[in-house]
Amino acid sequence: ACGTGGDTAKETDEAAGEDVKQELNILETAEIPTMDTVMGTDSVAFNVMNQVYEGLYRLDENNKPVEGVATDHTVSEDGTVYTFNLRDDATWSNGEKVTANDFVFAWQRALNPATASEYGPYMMAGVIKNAAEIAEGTLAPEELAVKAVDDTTLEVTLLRPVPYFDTLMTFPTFFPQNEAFVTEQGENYALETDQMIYNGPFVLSNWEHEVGWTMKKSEDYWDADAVKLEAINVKVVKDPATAVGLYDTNKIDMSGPLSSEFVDKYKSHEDFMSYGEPTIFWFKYNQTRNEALADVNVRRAISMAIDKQGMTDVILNNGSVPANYAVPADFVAHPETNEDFRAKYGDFNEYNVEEAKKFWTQGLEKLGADAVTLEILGGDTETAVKMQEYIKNQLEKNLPGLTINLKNVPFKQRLDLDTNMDYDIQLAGWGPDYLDAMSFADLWVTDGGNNKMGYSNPEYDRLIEEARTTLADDPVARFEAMQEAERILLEEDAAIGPLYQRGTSQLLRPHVKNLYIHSFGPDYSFKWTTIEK
Amino acid sequence: MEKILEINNLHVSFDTFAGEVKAIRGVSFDLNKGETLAIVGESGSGKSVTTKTIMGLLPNGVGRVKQGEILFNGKDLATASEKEMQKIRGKEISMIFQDPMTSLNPTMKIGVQIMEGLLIHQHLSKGAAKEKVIDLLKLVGIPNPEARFDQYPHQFSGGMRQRVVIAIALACNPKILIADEPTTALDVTIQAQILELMKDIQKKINTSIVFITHDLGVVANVADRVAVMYGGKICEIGTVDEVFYNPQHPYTWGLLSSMPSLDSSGELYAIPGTPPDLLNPPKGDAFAPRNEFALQIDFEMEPPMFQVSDTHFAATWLLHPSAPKVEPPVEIAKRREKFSSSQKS
Amino acid sequence: MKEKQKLLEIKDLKQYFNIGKPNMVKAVDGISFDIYKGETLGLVGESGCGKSTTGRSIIRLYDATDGQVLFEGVDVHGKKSPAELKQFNRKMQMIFQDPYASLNPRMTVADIIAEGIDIHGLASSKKERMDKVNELLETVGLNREHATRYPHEFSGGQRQRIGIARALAVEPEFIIADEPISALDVSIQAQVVNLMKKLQDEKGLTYLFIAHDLSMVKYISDRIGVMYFGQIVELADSEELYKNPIHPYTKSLLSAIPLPDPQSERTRKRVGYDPKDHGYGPSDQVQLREIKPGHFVSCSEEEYKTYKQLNDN
Amino acid sequence: MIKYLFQRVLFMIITLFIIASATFFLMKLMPGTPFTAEEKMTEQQKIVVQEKYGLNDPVPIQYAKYMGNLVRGDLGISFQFDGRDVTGLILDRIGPSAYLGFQSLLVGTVIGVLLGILAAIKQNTIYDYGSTIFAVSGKSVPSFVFAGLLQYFVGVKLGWFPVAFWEGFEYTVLPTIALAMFPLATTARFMRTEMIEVLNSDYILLARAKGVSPFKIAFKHALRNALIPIITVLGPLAVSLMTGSLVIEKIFSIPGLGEQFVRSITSNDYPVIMGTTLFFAALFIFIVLIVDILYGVIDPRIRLAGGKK
Amino acid sequence: MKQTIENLPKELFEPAQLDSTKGEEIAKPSLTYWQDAWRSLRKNKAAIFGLILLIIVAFLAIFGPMMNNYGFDDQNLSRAKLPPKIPVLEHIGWLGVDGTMEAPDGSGRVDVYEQKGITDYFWFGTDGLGRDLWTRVWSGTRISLYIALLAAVIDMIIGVAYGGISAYYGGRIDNVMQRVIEVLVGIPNLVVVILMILVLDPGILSITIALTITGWVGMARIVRGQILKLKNQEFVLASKTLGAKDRNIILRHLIPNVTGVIIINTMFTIPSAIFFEAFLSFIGLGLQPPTASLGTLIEDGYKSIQIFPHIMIFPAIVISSLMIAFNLMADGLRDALDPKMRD
Ligand SMILES: Nc1ncnc2c1ncn2[C@@H]1O[C@H](COP(=O)(O)OP(=O)(O)OP(=O)(O)O)[C@@H](O)[C@H]1O
Ligand SMILES: Nc1ncnc2c1ncn2[C@@H]1O[C@H](COP(=O)(O)OP(=O)(O)OP(=O)(O)O)[C@@H](O)[C@H]1O
Ligand SMILES: [Mg+2]
Ligand SMILES: [Mg+2]
Repeated sequence: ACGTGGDTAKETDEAAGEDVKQELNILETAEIPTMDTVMGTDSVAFNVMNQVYEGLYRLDENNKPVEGVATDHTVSEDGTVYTFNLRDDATWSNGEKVTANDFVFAWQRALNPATASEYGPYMMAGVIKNAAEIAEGTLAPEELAVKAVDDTTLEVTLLRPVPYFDTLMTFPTFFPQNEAFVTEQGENYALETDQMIYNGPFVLSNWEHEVGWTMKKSEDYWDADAVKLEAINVKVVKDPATAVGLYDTNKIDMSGPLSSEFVDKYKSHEDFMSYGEPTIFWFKYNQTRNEALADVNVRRAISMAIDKQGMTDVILNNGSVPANYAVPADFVAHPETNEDFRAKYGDFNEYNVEEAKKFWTQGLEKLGADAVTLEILGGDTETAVKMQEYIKNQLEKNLPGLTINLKNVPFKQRLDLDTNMDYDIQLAGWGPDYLDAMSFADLWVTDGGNNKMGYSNPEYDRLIEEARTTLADDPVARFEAMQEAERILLEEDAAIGPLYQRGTSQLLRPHVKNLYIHSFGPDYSFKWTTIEK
Repeated sequence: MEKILEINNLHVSFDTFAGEVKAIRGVSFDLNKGETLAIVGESGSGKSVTTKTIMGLLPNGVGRVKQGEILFNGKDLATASEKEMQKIRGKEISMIFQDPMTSLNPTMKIGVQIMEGLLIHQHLSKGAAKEKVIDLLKLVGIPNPEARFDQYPHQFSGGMRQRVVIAIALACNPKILIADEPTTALDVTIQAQILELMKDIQKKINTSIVFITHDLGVVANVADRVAVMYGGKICEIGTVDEVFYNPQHPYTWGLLSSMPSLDSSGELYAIPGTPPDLLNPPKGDAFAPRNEFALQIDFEMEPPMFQVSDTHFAATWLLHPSAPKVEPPVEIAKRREKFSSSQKS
Repeated sequence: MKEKQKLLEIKDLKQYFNIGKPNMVKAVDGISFDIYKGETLGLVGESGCGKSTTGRSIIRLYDATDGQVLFEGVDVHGKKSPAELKQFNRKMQMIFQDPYASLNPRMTVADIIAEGIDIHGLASSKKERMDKVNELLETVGLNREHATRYPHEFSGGQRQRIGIARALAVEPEFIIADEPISALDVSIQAQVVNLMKKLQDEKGLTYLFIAHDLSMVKYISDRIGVMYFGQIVELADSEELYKNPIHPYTKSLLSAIPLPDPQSERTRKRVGYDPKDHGYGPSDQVQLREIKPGHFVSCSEEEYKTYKQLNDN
Repeated sequence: MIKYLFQRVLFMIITLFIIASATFFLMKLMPGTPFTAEEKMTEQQKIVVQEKYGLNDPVPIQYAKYMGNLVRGDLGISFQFDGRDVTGLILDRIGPSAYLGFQSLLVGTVIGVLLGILAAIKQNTIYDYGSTIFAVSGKSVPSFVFAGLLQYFVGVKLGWFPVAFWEGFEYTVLPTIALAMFPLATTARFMRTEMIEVLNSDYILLARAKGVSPFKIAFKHALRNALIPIITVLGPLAVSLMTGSLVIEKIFSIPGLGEQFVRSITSNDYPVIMGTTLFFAALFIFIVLIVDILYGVIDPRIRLAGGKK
Repeated sequence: MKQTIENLPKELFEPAQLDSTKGEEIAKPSLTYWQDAWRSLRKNKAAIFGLILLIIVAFLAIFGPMMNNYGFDDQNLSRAKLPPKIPVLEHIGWLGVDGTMEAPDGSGRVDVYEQKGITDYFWFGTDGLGRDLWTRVWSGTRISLYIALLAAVIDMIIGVAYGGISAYYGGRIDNVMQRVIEVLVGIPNLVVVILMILVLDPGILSITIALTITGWVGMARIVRGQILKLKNQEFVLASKTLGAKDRNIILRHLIPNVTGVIIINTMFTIPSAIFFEAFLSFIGLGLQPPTASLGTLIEDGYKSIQIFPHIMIFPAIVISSLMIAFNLMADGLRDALDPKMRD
């Protein structure tokens, strides 16, 4: 598997010049949970799906949709009917054509309650007509407003205009599935490499569960000429130190995210790279369990009492930056001015111990208490635990009378507690599923699926509802409505306490070119990647 | 008579946490060809240590020969190397231990255990060795030896195991057989069988036997000569008749009179007190504190070996010309009487 | 002969182990005998013939499989209230074989001896308890300084005497001595035997003395029972048994004992014993029969006649 | 023998049954179900899934069903890996764990036994102290630290052995060393004590009296007897090694059972937890049986028909 | 020689007066079992070394955190990850406690204290949150010792009682009790512990309980084995013939005679308890931060061993010292408590 390493490159000049092996060696932190696109929920699955399957569009270097199975599309006047034109040279790896019907089948399947897809309803309900009803079981899947006009024409009717609908098409949940093949495989579909077919730039081979897999260049791919990599070898490595060790011994070309200790070690390494992501971590303040948190002053005090800079620089130390906002920076821009979403309001509830103390005293007065004990629910990973330790220390130091109990639990358990709203403060994070501020903005509507903290502000709800519906074809007003909603959320209500926007640091060999890293959906695209020496 | 083993002024000590245990403090004796020398004495008097020293089997790093020599065929075993001893053990001198229950390896077949010595010392082929083993088993009176060859020790009774141990000791026709309490763990009836067996074999192969026991009855049965040990020393040595019928040392007296004979009645003679502490051996005669015939000098000086006859020696000041005549216990007087009367007749 | 009072009657006592399993052992298989007040009954036999088991069944360490043990006419194995049991425990005591295993190494001599006193509440104060302990120590020839010591500091003979003191503490009438001297050095054996004799004279104790060494048994016992494979094969006065052994096993046993007398040893002939020699048929009733007054031998009807005849001549 | 084995197997089944029941009910005590946590799932879907996995039935019925399937050898289907059956998951993962466990057990015991013998023969010498210190430090360094150090220094810095993965013999070296430390230390310590005891026994003295060389004494006479008590320790040790070490597997990226098991626990994957537990328990009981049989092989005094002891 | 023997003064040949009580005297001073054990333990250099080591560690665990002014949770990110610096010793270069460390880019050693303008001394350095490691290590030692001792005590009580009862009564009771153990052992430790911790709240109490639930089995087995051997010993029979009650026999005769084994086994239990806790931390089921044990400290430091080795080395040294101390003491005690091995 080695051969792309620095040592071998020096062997002879000739060899280095011409015959560079187009093979990429990388790591994943877990086994692929599923290769069934409608069942995928996590980055490992999405990453592989993005290389071996293809949707109507795929993301390019700048996270913009470029042609995939579809060459282009038209949108109706009212913005609710999308008609996609599919290329006719797109084929499945078993030789069959990728047709419009494959999309219809896959999407219906994703919504069929019997499939129990998580992301199907989540991504489609409220977007495509009838999707929500199908997911609830009140309508048959066939009622989905998606139509294969002919083999190469797909017509989608939306519930209301969705400005970012084309970027959604890059998301694996919307990928096509070959009906005949899926039906034939039944329960076994996509469990092993011989139980699936591909339509992407690569095909999956040698899938050894829990060990790794290889993605080989697909000769059947319509754009095979653009694909330079012959193979991508992926190994499952769970320990970050092991990953770095493998990088150091030239076994891999990309280290994967570095933990803070290794950033210290490799900061000055020439292969070191660091980039920001549109993922934000914040405190969710549950307003229903502890009366203290129902008070905005208390929430604001807590939001302002943590030195986030120290946290990102010393503890995270991976390119993360302090966040004083609910919609990430460098994510979406104003449709007209092209200014970043953050430009208008900037930061809310910045770190300020004096102010925090003031709000805290007010809060306590109102409560009529001089001491409050709160529980912070958080993850049990090394970094999470350390961060929570830091936060506890900061809060207890800066807000006299506050006692913090930490509860570090595994991810699943945290979600469980979240669902039951069984926490006071929760350290949670959110990454976008599509390229639109709405991916963040609609989280906090009353009784929203992710709210789960008893937050309710009619004004906020109204703004979001408008942005979703009436303002759908007015991008500017819609954008500004969401900005306003964020202001209400943070400035007026301090409903959540943003902590930081995540960054990633890793080691990547300089000879690996055109490896695209995406800010949402799948993490990487290898379609255009080349090895150059 | 031909001497086969000669021990001169042997001193053996053990280094323990508590200090130096002087287990053997100057032991000298000879062993003649074809004879049986019995060593008797109280528990802890140094009988086993003496024989282990002869075999070079003192525990490593703990026990050591401080002084003295053990001459076997002109060679000093006390200074012989482990390699040299390996050649002598089992071939020239072999040994039988007290407890047949523990002296056989429980996880090895009987046949293999007997054969081992043969393979080491006589370089026989496996087949020849096996035949020899079967002969040996027959010799020690184990019925059906072919079947027994492949059995394990737990399938044997105590008496049979002791026979196996004897077979092991006899495998290479040793010149000296040391038997350390070979029958103490056995029943009287089985003991009698084993004793007879040993005597028979001795007649056949003419080995010399050192027989350790504290049972005077057994001594009377097997021994030609007897050495009595007390506190790491030999206090009396002589032919069996001399020691049994004309004992000189008060410890021997005590020993003989504490055994009830079939017609004794009244109180038995009991040696009072406890054995000496070999960590701090007493000054003078080690037996003195328990000796009702002790003289002042017993607490001052160790008695030398006084010669009683050509073959009879005893280490007691009572034999010194200046010593007062003492009246031995009744039991001893009876013995002397019985002996002299039988001598006369 | 003066009138003797029965202290203990053992009637057809049976003690089996591992009943119902393939490795069942009939350790004691139907034995009957009486023990008279003030006497010493010796019990001899080869290793494993059931001597200890007999003793332990009598004192109720095992629940007898069958049979009766009557102590002063009361069945020891019958149902008893705790109080009765306690009473019984006081009257009957035991001395054990192994002087090393029979004393709890973690207890002081005083506590070991006083255990019975404590259990039966025989002392009303600490001082009285200590006095009793000291008295007992002196009785067995030890001194009061020994009270605070631990067993491992004593020699075998001394330990055995501590064991005797422990048994004496509850003032028993009957003591079972299970090979009390077998593990001791010859020169120490006499100490213990003398002590036991002395105590018997002073306190009128009754002993069941178990051993496999006939010469010592003969010395201490008034009567001797010879056991073989869970059964008594001969029972007689000790003099009588020695002079006139009848059962072939007894003869064999007697002939096997080496005596500390080289002259007699040179002439001694050992007699073997093979139970098959009896040639018992299935119809033969083998049981203890009185050949002479007080001399019982286990034999068949036929043998009985021959024995009797031989004896009368 | 046959009867004895039959009896043992019967007992094994009863024990397994109890363990299965105990784990089943313990599992029911665990908070949450695997699906309440799927944040994006609709209520409707949750019901469907719960129905599919039979989680909506009353507990006694679930129990009966589970036991029924168990008897048929069906351990159910994993929740976290859609559609994979538990038996398959375990079988997939047991290979490396068992291989690694066996290899390290072998290496550990062989070296441990040798060290123990050396220490016993050369009692209270520099060899003895050296082996004691080695054994104690082997137990004192947590295995993850030891594995990490090995990986960094021997794997990365020296480059002698691969840093991670499971692709051939050379890949097994570092994890084996890391894992072997514990059995090594344990056997070395036990061996020393046992060996000293055995070497002081009469039959060893008799063997020496036969003129057997010290080497033969140690290996032919003493070893087998000293092994008997060690076997008892080795049994459970073997199970814990063969069932996989989470730590070692994680560090060396070995697809073993230990890691999968812990993950199944943190993700409430009941069928996998249950299946693996039962598998471990069965393995444990089986190895105990093997150990008992081994006793008989090593020590002729112990006959199986005699039952315990 | 002969000459002198013959010329010995006559008065020496007077019969000596024997003191009949003298024969029964015991020369050795009266020592209790424990005094005697202590005496032989004292002669075992390794065990004494272990004991001293343990005392030092325990002393530092108690007083260490008080020896400077930092609290165990005093965070200060501006002084995070400082290497150790000890006054006086800082001048001995090779000790590496001079506040310098290897620069990550390999450009040689840099004085981090100088770089960050810190004038304080951190004897063991600081961790990723700028907490003083000296204080944390010794506070962690307290927790580890606490966990170990508490677990061992409960383990000892349950294990001893269980094993004792099972062995003494034997028969069916023993059979049932042994089956229970088999089931307990059959369920993997990890499952039990994780379930425990899920049912209870994570933290020191549940760790202790978890340890207790599974840890005593070994002890019970060992005690059972010993008591099976002991219960037919003659001193127990003697007590029975005296009419002692079962409870008294177990408490007064049997248990005291297995104390040696119990103590030794406990000595071995303690290191495993410490490790068990460390293992729980490793899989994320351990203590609640900022409370730290040696295990969690090592686990924390292990991550950065390549760049900041001091974070792991100090707790590792302490934990190894503890292990070595307990093991050496266990060995020494085994020899000391075994009457066979005594003088
Ligand atoms: N390995 C040893 N370490 C220390 N002392 C020892 C050792 N072996 C023997 N001794 C001491 O040497 C002395 C003599 O012991 P030995 O075994 O020779 O006695 P013995 O006469 O054979 O007694 P017994 O009749 O009980 O076998 C005793 O005091 C004993 O304590
Ligand atoms: N608890 C027991 N369980 C099973 N068998 C036993 C038990 N106790 C004794 N036996 C067996 O009963 C038989 C008689 O044993 P017992 O101890 O009474 O013999 P003994 O005559 O006292 O022998 P020794 O002279 O060796 O003391 C022996 O075969 C023995 O193995
Ligand atoms: Mg001896
Ligand atoms: Mg007996």
